[in-house]
Parts: sequence; C-alpha cells; structure tokens
Amino acid sequence: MEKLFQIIEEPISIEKTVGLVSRRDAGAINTFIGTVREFTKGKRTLYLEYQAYQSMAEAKLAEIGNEIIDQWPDSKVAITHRVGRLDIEDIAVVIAISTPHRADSYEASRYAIERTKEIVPIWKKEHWEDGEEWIGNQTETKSFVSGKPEEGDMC
Amino acid sequence: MEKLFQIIEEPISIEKTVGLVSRRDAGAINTFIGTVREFTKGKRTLYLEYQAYQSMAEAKLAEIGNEIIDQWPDSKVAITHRVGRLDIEDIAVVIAISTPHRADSYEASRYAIERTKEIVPIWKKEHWEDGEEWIGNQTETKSFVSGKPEEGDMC
Amino acid sequence: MLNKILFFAELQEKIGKESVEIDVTGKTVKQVKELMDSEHGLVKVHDAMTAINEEFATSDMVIEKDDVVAFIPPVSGG
Amino acid sequence: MLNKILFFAELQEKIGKESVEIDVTGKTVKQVKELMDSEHGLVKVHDAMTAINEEFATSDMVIEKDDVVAFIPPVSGG
Repeated sequence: MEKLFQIIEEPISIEKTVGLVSRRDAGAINTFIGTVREFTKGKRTLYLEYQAYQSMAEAKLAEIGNEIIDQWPDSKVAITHRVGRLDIEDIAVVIAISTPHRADSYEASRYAIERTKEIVPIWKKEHWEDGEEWIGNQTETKSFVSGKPEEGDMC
Repeated sequence: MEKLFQIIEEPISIEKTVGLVSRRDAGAINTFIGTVREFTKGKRTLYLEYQAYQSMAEAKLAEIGNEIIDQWPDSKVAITHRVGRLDIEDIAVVIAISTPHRADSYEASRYAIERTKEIVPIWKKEHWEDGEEWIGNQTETKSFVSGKPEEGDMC
Repeated sequence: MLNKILFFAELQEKIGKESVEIDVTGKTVKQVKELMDSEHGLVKVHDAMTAINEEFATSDMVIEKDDVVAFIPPVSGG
Repeated sequence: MLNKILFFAELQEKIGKESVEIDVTGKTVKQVKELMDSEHGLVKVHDAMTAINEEFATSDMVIEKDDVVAFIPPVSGG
C-alpha cells in the first residue's frame, strides 16, 4: 500500500497516484502534474536537482491534505513529489484529488499545488549551460511569510 | 501514434493520454478524469452504458481543442472518451492539457470538460436496480441551447 | 436521392434502429422532425438538436442531396 | 545537551554538510541564527525560516533539550 503523501526518488506513476484516490463515491479526479520545463524566462535548463527535508515534507503534504478535507470535506487527496536529478519533461510532482463533483476537484487541486509551493520543504536547483542556482524567493516563490502566518515575525 | 481526440471502447490509459501532451516547453499538465460514481442523488447506479456518434464526437472534441488553443495559445490538449458498458469507478473520460504555467492548465482543463458536456454527441444510460434511463437535460446537463448558439432557434 | 437519418440514445431505442434511409432532400430540418413524429411516433425528436453532416443545424436549414441527418438528444457525456 | 541542526539547499552547500551537532539549548531561534552567521559565515540563514522538530518556528522561540533545528531556505518545490 502506497502512502498518500510521499517523497520518492523514482519516477512517479500517475496511474498509481490516481489509484490512491479513486473510489466508488467519487465522480471526478483532478490531477496536477508538474514537469520540468526546458526554458524559464528565456534561459535554457539542462536538468534540475530536487532536495527535500523528507520527513517534514511528507508531514507538510499530509497537513495540506488535512486543510483540503477541512474545506472540501468529501475529497480524497494524494500527493507524490520526486527528488534527485530530473531531466527535462520528467515529472516532479503529481497531485490527485477525487471528489463527488468536478468543481471541487479543480478548486482543491489548485489549492494543493499553491500550498505545496508555499510550505513544503523541497528545493530545486537549476542547472544551466553557464551555471547553477538554488531557486527560492528570488525567482519563483512568493513571499515566504504566507507559508505559515503566526504571531511575531517569521524566521 | 494515438489520436489527440478519440472515442474508444477499451479502458483509457491515463499515462498514455498525458503522454500525448507532455512536451519540453510545458511545466504543467492538468488532467481531469471522469469516473462512474455509484450514487447520484441518493440513487444507486449499477453500471452505465455510453453511446457516441463517434465521428462527430471526435470532430467536436477536436473543435474544443481548437477553442482552447484560441484562448490559451501555448497549450496542447488531448481528450479520450470511452463508450460501451462502464462499471462503478471505471474511467469514462480523460482530459489532459499541458501549458507552460499552471494557472492556464487548470482554466483550460475546466473549460474542456464543461464544453465536452455541452456539445459532444455522447450519451449515457444509467442502470439502476429498478430501471434504466438515458440521461440528458432532465438531470445533469444544462440548457442544450448553449451548446452552439446560432441565429434562429436550435433544434 | 436517399438521405441517411441517424438516431441515438433514447431515440434509437424508441425507433428500434440506428438509422433509416429516406428521401428528405429539399425539406427543412423542422419538416423532417415533424415527419419523424407523425410517421414514427418519435415525439422526443422535438427535444433533440439536429446535425447535418456532423454539424449542428438550425430548424430552417434545408436538407440537400446526400446529406446525412442525425438527431442529437441532450448529450450527457463526460 | 547537543542539538542537531539541519541545513538544506544553498545553506547546505555553503556550510559543506547536511547537519552539525551543537548545544543551543536555551537559545532563541534568533540567537541560533546569529551564531550560524558569526561562527560559520552563514549570512543567508537570515533569509531562511526555521523549523523546530519539523514545525515552523518564530524567531523568539527557545530551543529545548533534544530539539532538532532545521533552517528552511525559501522553498521551490512543485
């Protein structure tokens, strides 16, 4: 039995992730698949390297799952993220959400990927022909603070 | 080479449909999977029977693909719909849309399923313990007229 | 001058066949529907859209030679 | 009274290891960050969030015995 929320090093099976949420009382499954894009802002990526704080990342994915159940009670969620070296077109993340009706599956899936990009401790390093860089605030992610609003300043 | 828009009788492969739209310049693939739900409005479905006007249905799916390219120029679309007898939890339709950025993949995917339910000549018959019925306007679909607004009354 | 007329879903079950071949060249879609109703008791044909050669058609369109006419009950795919 | 301190991404590359074991029990998160900056030249630690035992922590939280501290640079998964 696969885990609903997991960080793995092997290629992600879409069918397997979808299978984790498929059920008799769901009529809709929305799946978001994040793949490695060759060009970002005109710059050519050769490959990516993903790193995770694995135990915390899986806990945070599960937390996102709970947030979704709170907002869309009749949903089932599975998220698998891959780490290690990924080539262009490889799948980095698969999110699958089943709901009885389709509108919810879209909304919950969108919520899941936005939250994943906000609060899950996973990092990617882009490798170009002329260099490499760990990607964070400077390019893609939004203000870090939104990840976990609490009293006092975050650090 | 599989067709981007097709009506088939065999089980749909999600991986295969996703593979049709995966490409180096896409970073996001949204997939909508419609499955057979056991209960609709408290009534238990035993199985479904889908029928299509195959040639027209494939042409209409391709038309939806073109509508999507018009609105989201950098997307690639594949839609496979299954016909024949489908049991509970079986996959009836898989829509896969790849785009460079994720917001577009969600919007285009949602558009695709709504349009599919509006204009593609496919019908389902629900089989219950105490009867059966071809489903149309009376239950799920919206006003038929929205399918293809033209001058004069539709018929 | 025969035209092929296609039936689907409940219309197909009601009339008991997938298609018929009759000459409706020169008739409007509306007239063909009335014919289906009066000759075959296909009352529900009035709730269906019509496609001529796989394109949705309006009720005043005229059937031409070799046109394939299909009655499209409210769809329910997806 | 050693605490495990974890580093990821650019912080890990900068310091050259995945973790260190030092005694920071009783210190606030803010103080541990300042220590990382002054002792290891880890300037970018100030841009990172901090997790104590896998939960995000604020800068005034105090490290306790056996706590695992992790510095979380801006994430970029997905």
